[in-house]
Amino acid sequence: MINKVVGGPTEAVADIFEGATVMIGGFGEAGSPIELIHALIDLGPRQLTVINNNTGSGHVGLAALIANGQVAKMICSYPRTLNSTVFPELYLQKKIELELVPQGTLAERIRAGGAGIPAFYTRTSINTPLAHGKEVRRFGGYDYVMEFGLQADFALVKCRVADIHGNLIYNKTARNFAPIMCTAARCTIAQTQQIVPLGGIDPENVVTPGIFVKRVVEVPAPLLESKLVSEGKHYP
Amino acid sequence: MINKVVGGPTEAVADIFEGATVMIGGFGEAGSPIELIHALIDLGPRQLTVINNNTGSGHVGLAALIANGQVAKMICSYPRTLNSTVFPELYLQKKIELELVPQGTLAERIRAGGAGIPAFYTRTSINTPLAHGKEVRRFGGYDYVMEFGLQADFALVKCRVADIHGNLIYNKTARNFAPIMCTAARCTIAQTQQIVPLGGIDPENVVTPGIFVKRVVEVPAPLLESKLVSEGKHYP
Amino acid sequence: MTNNKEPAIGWSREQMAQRVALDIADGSYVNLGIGIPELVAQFVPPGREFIYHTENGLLGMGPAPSAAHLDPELINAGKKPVTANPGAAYFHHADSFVMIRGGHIDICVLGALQVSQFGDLANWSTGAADAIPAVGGAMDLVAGVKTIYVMTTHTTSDGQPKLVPQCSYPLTGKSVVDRIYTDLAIIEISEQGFVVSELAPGVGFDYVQSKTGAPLIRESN
Amino acid sequence: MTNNKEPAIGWSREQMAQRVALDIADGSYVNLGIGIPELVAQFVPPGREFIYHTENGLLGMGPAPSAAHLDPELINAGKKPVTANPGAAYFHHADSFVMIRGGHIDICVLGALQVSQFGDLANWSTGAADAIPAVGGAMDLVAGVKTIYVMTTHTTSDGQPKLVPQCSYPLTGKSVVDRIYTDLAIIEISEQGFVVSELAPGVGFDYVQSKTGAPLIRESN
Repeated sequence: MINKVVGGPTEAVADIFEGATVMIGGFGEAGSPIELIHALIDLGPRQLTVINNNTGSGHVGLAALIANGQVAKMICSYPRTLNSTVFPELYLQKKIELELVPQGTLAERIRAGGAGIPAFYTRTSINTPLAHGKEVRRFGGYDYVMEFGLQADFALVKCRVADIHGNLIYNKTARNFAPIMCTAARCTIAQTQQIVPLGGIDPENVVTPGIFVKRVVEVPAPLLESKLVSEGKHYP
Repeated sequence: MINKVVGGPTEAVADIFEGATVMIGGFGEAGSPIELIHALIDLGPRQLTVINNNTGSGHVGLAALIANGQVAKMICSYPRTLNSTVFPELYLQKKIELELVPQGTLAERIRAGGAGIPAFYTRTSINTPLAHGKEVRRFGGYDYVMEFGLQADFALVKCRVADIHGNLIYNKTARNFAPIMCTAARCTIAQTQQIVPLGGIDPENVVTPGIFVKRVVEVPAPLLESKLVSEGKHYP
Repeated sequence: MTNNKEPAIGWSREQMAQRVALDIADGSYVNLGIGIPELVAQFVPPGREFIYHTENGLLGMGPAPSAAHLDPELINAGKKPVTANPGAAYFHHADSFVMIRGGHIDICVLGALQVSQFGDLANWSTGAADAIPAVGGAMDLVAGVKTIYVMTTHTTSDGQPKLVPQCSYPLTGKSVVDRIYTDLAIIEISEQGFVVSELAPGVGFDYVQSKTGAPLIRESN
Repeated sequence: MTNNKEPAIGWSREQMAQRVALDIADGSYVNLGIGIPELVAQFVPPGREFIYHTENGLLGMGPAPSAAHLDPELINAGKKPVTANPGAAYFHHADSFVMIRGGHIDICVLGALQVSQFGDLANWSTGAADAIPAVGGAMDLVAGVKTIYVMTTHTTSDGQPKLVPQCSYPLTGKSVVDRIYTDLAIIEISEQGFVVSELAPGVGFDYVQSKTGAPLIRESN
C-alpha cells in the first residue's frame, strides 16, 4: 500500500548523488526546505547543479551548501540578496558557474520540464543580453525567444501539510516554486510541518497532487533562515 | 471600487459579437455554463468560433447554440458523445467547420494563450494525421510537433462560488477547462451558484484569481443538461 | 496441442482484466481507457493499491457511486459518474495533462482498433468518409504515459485480425504499445515484432497465429 | 521661467508617487517594483481601488504588517513582510508569471538606471565586470505588462542623465516604457522621442533639458 512517509531528512536525501541536478524550492527563506538542505550538506555529494530563485543568505541553508563546495552551478534569477555573500565571492573567484534566467522564464522552463514540453517561445528577454545565442522567431509580428524545459534528478520542497500519498498544501507565499518543481524532478522530496491521514486534505484544495511526490518527511518546527542568519549561525 | 457582479446572464453576454471566438467551459455537462449559453442563443450573434472539449448533447446548451446556426467553427477534441446529433449532422452536411485537437494539446494551447506563449512543442500527435502540415522538430532524440497558443474574445464558465473581485472556486470535475479558459480570453464571464463577500474564499484555495474574470453572474440553481436532454427539451 | 475450434475459448473480458491487473505494480498511477479497460479496477490483487487518474481532472478516482450519491459534476473521462477516494485531488485540464504528457502516469490501459507488430496503435478513427473524427486524450496518453498496455479482443467482431503488420486505420501513435492483452494471448512488442509471452488456457500458438495478421514469435525460454 | 539653481527643487519621492497613483485607473491590477515604486501604494486616490500583484505569488497584497503579525512566509518580491487583503489569492510562480507574461497586469511601475528616448529600459545591471548579474522578474514585467511606468530621479546621484539617447547599460527591454515620472517632470515616450507632458512646480523646460541626455519635445497644446 502507498505510504510515502520516510523517517527523517537524512533518510529522505540519502540517494542524492554526485553531479545530480537538484531543484530547491523557496523564494528567499519563504519555502526554503532548510532541514533537507542541511541533510544534503551532511551527506556531502559534490558537483551539484542547483536550481533556485536565489543563492541563499548568511551561512545556513542553500548558502551553506554552496559554501561547502558542493555546488558546481547555480541556475537562478537573482543571485544577490540581502546577506548573500557566499555565492558572490565564489562567483567572482570563478569557482562556481551561473546561468542567469529571468524569473518568469525560470518558472515557465520548470513547468515545461514537468509538462513534457521540450521548448516554448516567450517575449521575455528579447533584445537583451540574456537572449544572446538563443533562437529568435517571429509570431504575429513580434519576436520571441525559444527557451528549453528544465528537469532535475531531485526536488527538495517545504510545505505546510502533507498526507501519506504525498498530496501537499503550502503556506502563503512560501508556495512559490515548489508546485512546479515537484512536477519537474524524477524524485521529489517534501518536508512538511504536519502529516495528516488520507482524506485530511480536501481534494478541492490540494495544490500538489501526490503523483508528483516520492517522499514525505515531517519537520514540525522548521528552522527559520533569517533568525539563524541574524544570530550569525553557520552550518554545519 | 471593484465589483464584477452583473445582473443576469442576458446582461453578462450582451456584447458578444458576430464572428467572435468564444471558449466555453465544461467536459460534457460537467461545468457547462448552460444559462450563459442560453443567453447567447437569445442574443443571437452568428459566425462564432467555439472552443469546447465536445459539441453538446440533445437540443439544449452548446448543442442548441450550434443548432441555432450561430457556430461557424468548433475547435474540440471529441465532437461525438452520447446524445450528440446536432453537430454530426451539420458536419456531414459541411455546414460547420471542425478543428480537431487532441485533448491535452487543446488544454495546453489554451493555457499557452493565457500565458503569453505563442507556440510550444509536444510529442502528442506526432506521426499521426493530426500532425499533418505542422512543423516537426527534434529535441533530445525525439520528434515533437509545434502547436500554437489559443486565445478568445470571450470565455463562458461555470463555477460553484465567486466573490465580487471574480475569485472563483469550482465543483469537483466540473473544474476541467474553466481555469485555463479564464486566462485565455479577453473577457471572461463566470456564472456561479453562489456569491460570497470578499474574504469568503480562503486565499489558499482560490482556483481562478479575479484578475482573469471580468463579470460574475449568480445562477443559484443551474439547469442540468442531462435532465433536459432526457426530457427531450429544446432551447429556445 | 493446437485447438482450431471456433466456440468461445480463451479468456473472458473479466479474466483479461484480472491478468492485466496482475501485471501492475503496487503503488502505480494508472489511467484506464473507456470500455473494457475500465474492468481492470475490479481486479486489484490483494495487498496492492493503484491510484486512478482520469484525464478530465481527478486523481484518486473511486468506483461508481450508488444512485443516491450521483453527482453529475463528478465523472470520469467516459462521462460516467464516479467517486473520489480519500487522498484524491481535483485539478484543471492543463494540470491533468501535465501528468500525462510529462510522463508521470505509470501505466495506461487502452482499447484498440488495430495494433501493428512494431507497436503502432490505431484506436481513434476508422478513417471512414462519413465518420465524425473524435480523438479525446488518446494521442496524449500514448505519447506521454510510461507504459502502454492494450486490452482488446484478438479479432474484430467479424473475425478480422486486430494485430496486423501495419495499421490501415489512422494512427494514434507510432511505436507506443508495450504489451497486448487479448482473449487469446498476451503479446509483447519487441524489435522483432509480436512475441507471445502467454497463451490463454486451451489456446495453442498456431491457433493464435491463425487469428493474427503478422508473424508471431515464440518467447524463448 | 527657467531655474538653474541646484538646491532641492521639483517633486519629492512622495509627490512623485502621488502623481503616479493619480494616473492609475480605478480597478487596475498593479505591480510595483522594489524601491521608490512601492511608495505608490500609499497614495491611492479616494474612491479608487487598486489590486496589487507581487510576482512571488500573491494577488491582493496589503501593507506591511505590525510587528506582532509578521509571517516570514508572507512576503513581497522584495522579500519584505506584507499582508493579504480580503479577496486575495496565493498561487505558484508559473501561474504568477501567466499573469505577467500573458498581459493580465494593467500597470507596472519600475525604477530605472537608464531610459532611452524610444522607451528602452535598463534597470538590472550596470554591466560592470565585478558585478553579480541579477535580473529577477524585471524582463518578464516589461515584456508582458500592458503599461510600463518608470519612476526615477531625473539624474544619477552624481548628476548624470538617466534619460538618454541610447542606453549604455544592458537592456531590460526594448521600446517598453510608456511614461517616466521623475522629480522634475512627467515625460511620455513618443515615436519622436521624449515629450514633456508636465513640469514639476517651479521647474522650467530648459532646466529639465539641461539634465536630460536627449532632446525633449514640448507637448503641443
